[in-house]
Amino acid sequence: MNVNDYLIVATIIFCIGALGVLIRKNLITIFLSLELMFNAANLGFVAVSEYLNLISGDIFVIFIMVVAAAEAAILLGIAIAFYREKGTINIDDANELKF
Amino acid sequence: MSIFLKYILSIIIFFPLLSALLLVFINKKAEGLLRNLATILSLAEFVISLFLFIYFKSNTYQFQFVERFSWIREFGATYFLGIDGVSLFLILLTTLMTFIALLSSYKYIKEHVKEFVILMLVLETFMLGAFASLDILLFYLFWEFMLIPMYYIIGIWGTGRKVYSAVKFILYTLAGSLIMLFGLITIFILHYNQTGNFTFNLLKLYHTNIPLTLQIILFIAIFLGFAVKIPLFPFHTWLPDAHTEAPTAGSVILASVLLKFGIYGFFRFAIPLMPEASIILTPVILVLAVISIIYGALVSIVQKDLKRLVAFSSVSHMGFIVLGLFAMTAVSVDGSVLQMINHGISTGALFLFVGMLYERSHTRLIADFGGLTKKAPILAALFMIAVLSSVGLPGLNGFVGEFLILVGSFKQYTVFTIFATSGIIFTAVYLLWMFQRVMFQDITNKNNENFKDMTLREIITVLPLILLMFFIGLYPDVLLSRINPTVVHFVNIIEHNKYAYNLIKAKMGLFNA
Amino acid sequence: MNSKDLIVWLIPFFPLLGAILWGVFGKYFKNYSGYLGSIFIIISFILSVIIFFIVAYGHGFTSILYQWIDASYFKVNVSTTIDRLSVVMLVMVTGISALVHIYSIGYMKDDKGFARYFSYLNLFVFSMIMLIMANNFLLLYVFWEAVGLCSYVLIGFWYEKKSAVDAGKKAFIVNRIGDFGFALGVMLIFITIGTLNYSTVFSDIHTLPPYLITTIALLLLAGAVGKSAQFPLYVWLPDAMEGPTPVSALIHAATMVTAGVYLIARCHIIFSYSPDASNVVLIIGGVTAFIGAFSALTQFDIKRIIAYSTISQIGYMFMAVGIGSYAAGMFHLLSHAIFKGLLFLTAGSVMHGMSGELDLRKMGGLYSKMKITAITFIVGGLALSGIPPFSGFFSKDAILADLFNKGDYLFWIIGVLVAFMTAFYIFRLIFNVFFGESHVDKNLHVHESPKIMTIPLIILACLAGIFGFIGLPPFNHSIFYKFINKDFANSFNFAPAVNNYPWYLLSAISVIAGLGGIYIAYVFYIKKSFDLEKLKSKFKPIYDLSYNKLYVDEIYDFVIVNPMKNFAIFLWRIVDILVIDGAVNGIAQYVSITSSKVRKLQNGMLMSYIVTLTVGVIALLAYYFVR
Amino acid sequence: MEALFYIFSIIAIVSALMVILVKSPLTSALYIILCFFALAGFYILLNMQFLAAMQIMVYAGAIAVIIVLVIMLLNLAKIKGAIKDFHQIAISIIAIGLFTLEVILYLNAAGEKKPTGIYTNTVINKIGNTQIIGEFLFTKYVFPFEVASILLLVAVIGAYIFAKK
Repeated sequence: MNVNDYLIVATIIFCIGALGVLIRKNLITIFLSLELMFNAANLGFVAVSEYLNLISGDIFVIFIMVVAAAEAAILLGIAIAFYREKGTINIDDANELKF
Repeated sequence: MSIFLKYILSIIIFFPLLSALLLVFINKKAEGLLRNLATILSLAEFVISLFLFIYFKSNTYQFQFVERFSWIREFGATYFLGIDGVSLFLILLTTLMTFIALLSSYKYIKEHVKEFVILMLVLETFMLGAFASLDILLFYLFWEFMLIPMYYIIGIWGTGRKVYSAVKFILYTLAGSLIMLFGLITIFILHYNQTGNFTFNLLKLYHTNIPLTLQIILFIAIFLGFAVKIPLFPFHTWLPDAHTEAPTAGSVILASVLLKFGIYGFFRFAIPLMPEASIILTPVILVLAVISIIYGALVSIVQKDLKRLVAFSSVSHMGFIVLGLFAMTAVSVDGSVLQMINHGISTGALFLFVGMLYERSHTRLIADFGGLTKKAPILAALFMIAVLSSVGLPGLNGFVGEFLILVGSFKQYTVFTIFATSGIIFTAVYLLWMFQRVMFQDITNKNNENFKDMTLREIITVLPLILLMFFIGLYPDVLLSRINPTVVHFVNIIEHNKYAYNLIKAKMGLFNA
Repeated sequence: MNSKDLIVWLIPFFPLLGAILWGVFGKYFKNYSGYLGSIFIIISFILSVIIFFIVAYGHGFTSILYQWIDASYFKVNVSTTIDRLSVVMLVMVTGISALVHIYSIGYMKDDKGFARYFSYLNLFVFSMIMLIMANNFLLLYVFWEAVGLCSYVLIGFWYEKKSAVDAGKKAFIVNRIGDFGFALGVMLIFITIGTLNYSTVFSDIHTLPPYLITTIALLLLAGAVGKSAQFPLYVWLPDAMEGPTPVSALIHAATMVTAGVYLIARCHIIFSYSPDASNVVLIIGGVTAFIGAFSALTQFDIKRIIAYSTISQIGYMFMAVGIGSYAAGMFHLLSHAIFKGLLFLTAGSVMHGMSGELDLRKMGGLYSKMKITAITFIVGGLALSGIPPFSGFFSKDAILADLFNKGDYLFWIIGVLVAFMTAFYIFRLIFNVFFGESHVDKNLHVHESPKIMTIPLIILACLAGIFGFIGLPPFNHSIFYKFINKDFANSFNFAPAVNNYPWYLLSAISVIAGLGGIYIAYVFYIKKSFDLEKLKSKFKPIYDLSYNKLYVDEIYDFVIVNPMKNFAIFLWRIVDILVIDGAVNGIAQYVSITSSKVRKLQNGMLMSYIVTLTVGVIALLAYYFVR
Repeated sequence: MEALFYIFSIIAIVSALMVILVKSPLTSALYIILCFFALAGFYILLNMQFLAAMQIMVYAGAIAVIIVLVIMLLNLAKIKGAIKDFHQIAISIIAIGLFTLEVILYLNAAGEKKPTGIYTNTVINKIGNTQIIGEFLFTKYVFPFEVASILLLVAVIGAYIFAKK
């Protein structure tokens, strides 16, 4: 049960998150998938930090949590605005950013 | 006074910019004030630049009035200014022509006066900066900045397909100068590899050793940048469009100053940086120059639009200048440099006159004119002098430069020179024919029945140019004595390199076969 | 600057001053510009005469005003050379100019452009003086062009007339074609000899290989051919008659057009080193003399007849300088200047009296109405025909005698033939205008010209009568020959005289030819013994050829002008707009088409962006492994 | 210990899968909370109890609750995001599969690295992991800490601006 095992688990969760971002159209679900990716990264940080006998990795996790919290606030704000505008949160309807 | 002289170049460069800043604070509606103030400030600028002429030491090729400050230390970029005999007169030409262009646009520019005068002054700063820079990064910066005001001047105050022309102008020149940038940076890096120092200092970069093959590639790259600006056949098609649609002041500046940057670039950068390559490629460029001369003249003959005609005549005249420069004898280069000034004066004057005709009749088609001499004798007389100066009539300025170019090029490039000389016939054909159809014969267009002669302001606008035409034609020594040391030094460098180049070739056995 | 130099520089100064004054302040001078201008020229004339005597009893000298161009090794001064050749020309030019100026006061009276006219005229005199005095080739070239310019503005003086402006332009451009050669010649001289100063060039020219000397000579000749209206560049001169008649007299008869002869005489050393070039001069002269006379036979415009006569007479001079008889050529130049100036001025007087009519079919019997004009005209005509004791006889016979004695029989025959034709056409003109029945419009009030016009005519007529005696045959022993030939002493390399027939034998032949021409003209036009129309139809091809001036204008239009124009249009329409601009715009279009396709990639769908992003990341990682 | 690791692994991976596979956002949210708990378990296994607590408090407590709140607010529980675009799913699965493969390959290829720090488990246990993190956070990382606080402030204002009508 060395660091590699943790990293493999982190990789799997990260990829599941990425897959979720790619295949889901629901804004909320995509957001949740993003959070999964964040957490996978966190797990990696902590595992490596423990293996290398460092603390910096753990500190990073705390900052990532802060960023995630901020992101959650913004994204949910956007979700509300978007829903109000379109009446849906399907991101295929957010297609105005083109040519 | 000594401090003034020490920083005179900076003062000259940034005075117009400060003037423009001052004008920013003036009410948009006070058009008369804006115009007068801008004109007076540009006149003041010209007067300041005359100090350069007065204090210029004519017996040395060294750069004078040098200023040097660190700018971006990491890249070795410096704020490095200095002028020699060639840039001296180009700077004087710039300040004079800006003044005249502003003076000429009192009636022509009716909208957005404030923006116009500010742009003109800003443009002046950039042009002066580019002429005085001895740091290639600084030069390139000014060189590119120059396009922006010109783009707006053509695009906003132009006529007809003005946006098309403005875009064509900027894309053409930008395409050329980006390729040129590539070349300059390569030289910069080569210099770093050889010496371990980052520097954009032109005088140091002169000593860079560039392998011959790379030199040729780089020369072609930089050549494109300058050739578009000159413009040399076949990169010239932006010029007629830009000239035709630009307002008078824009055309004047474009013809008198902007085109000179191409030649100046060759003189200052391309040839000294890559002497061997320029020697090898000389025949190619001379062919283009001769084609430009004859092609521009022939196409001018059949033009129906006055401005387009003058624009094509520019192509032809600039061909002469390129010929003189690349013949690389002291006499021909002297002639080239002199002819740069002459072309600025003559073609600038021609555009002024075309502008006056346009202001009165709102047309530029030659067929719409005719018989104007009867109504406007002063205009006819002065216009005639400008035309003859452009034709290269002896006694006026154009002749001296043209003849020096031809006589200097004759020995080495006899065939090219003979073809180029035939250009003097065509020049007479198209300019005199144009003049005849515009000014002589009977009035055919009813609109011209009330054609007004020149006003005092207009006479003042062109008079300096007319006087200069006579002055340079009769006493060119004032210019030549200052240009000559620089040119002789330039030619010596080339000769030296030619010698070295021939040695290499002999060693490589290229001549043995 | 000593007094000699001062006098020299004052000669061109006065005309220049006049040109500037009338040019800039013409409005304020009005008619005074004419009188003052004439006085200026007379002053110049007097100064020239002074210089003439200084040189005649002393030596030639050079005088430097200032250094004009100093570009590295190319140095040129504004300086003069005063020698026998130039003083003779100076006196002639200023003298004729003074007379023409005075004449013009009457002729141009009431013209709107009076001051402008005198400004141009003074400018011309200035340029011509400088052309003569120049002491290097560049300065010569400068004023060579300057007189061309004056000719241009003066031919097109009445700028409302399209034909006048066209003629001016044609003159300038045809001259430029010649000058093209001239300029190349000057450059060639500079690069081979290293300087443009006459003295050095002439003393060093023999060091060059012969082919170079010949090339230089031929290039200079090109300039001379253009300026002197010789074959094949003579087409501009007949058209140039659109200008005011005094201008034709001064520029297109007496002074400017003979500059070519002057040039060859000036460069006689170059030409004497190149027999081939001299032969070309001879041939051109012969051909031109014949063509000019032939074309003059059938014209109806009196000025055109005289213009063709000028072409043909300059052909004589070219023949003379072509065989190395420079003194004879110069002599004919001077006497021609006098009698041809006289003919033009009298023609102007006729025009003046006829309110501008030029067609000789609408004249006749004018003798009784304008006696002075008629008599002076006849004097001029006799001089032109080479009838003794008028000046033309002496000068023409000097040339013909040299031609014969040097063995150029073909050209001697041409010369005699031309003399015959000359006498015919000029008396055809005289008989038609002054004698016979009148065809003048009844409403026209024909009158003699005012005194200010007739006095110069009388002076010129007297000159035409007595001038020839300075070249009294045998020419080699005459005053003129002795005076001028000092300058031509080093012209050698020419074939020496093979014959030495006494001059009176040869003269007799040419006089007989001249009298024959007059007689035939008399038979044709006064006695009318032949039906001219019948004769015309019988020799129709030849008549048409002559009447249409050998179709040279049409040929030039067809062979050179139109193809050139079409080529220019082709360059503009096809090469410029279609090919180059097409390529440029094509590239732009290609870019915009491509980008309009590429921009579809940015479809606004978040998902596709993310997929692209992921693929990019994968590719980067894959690259890491592959590396 | 090993058994715990595998249990947490299975819970984490399965719940992560459920997050992206279930149709209802609300269910997704609940599954992700489960996943967060499993990750917290990992942190305890890694001897970082403080982080585990943070994980539960911030993620499971705060963020997940906000999400659920939003879902409720917008009444999204009923909206079922059906997965229809199979083309895209195929590409995505292939891409992610490749990606996973690559990362794992990378992990295998990466060489062994020796521990460099001094904070072994014994040291941490001796001082206490909360104290160590606290010391680091307020000494060495105090500037990022302050920046993070500003970031949060900005986010709050931003969220307000976005959500405002």
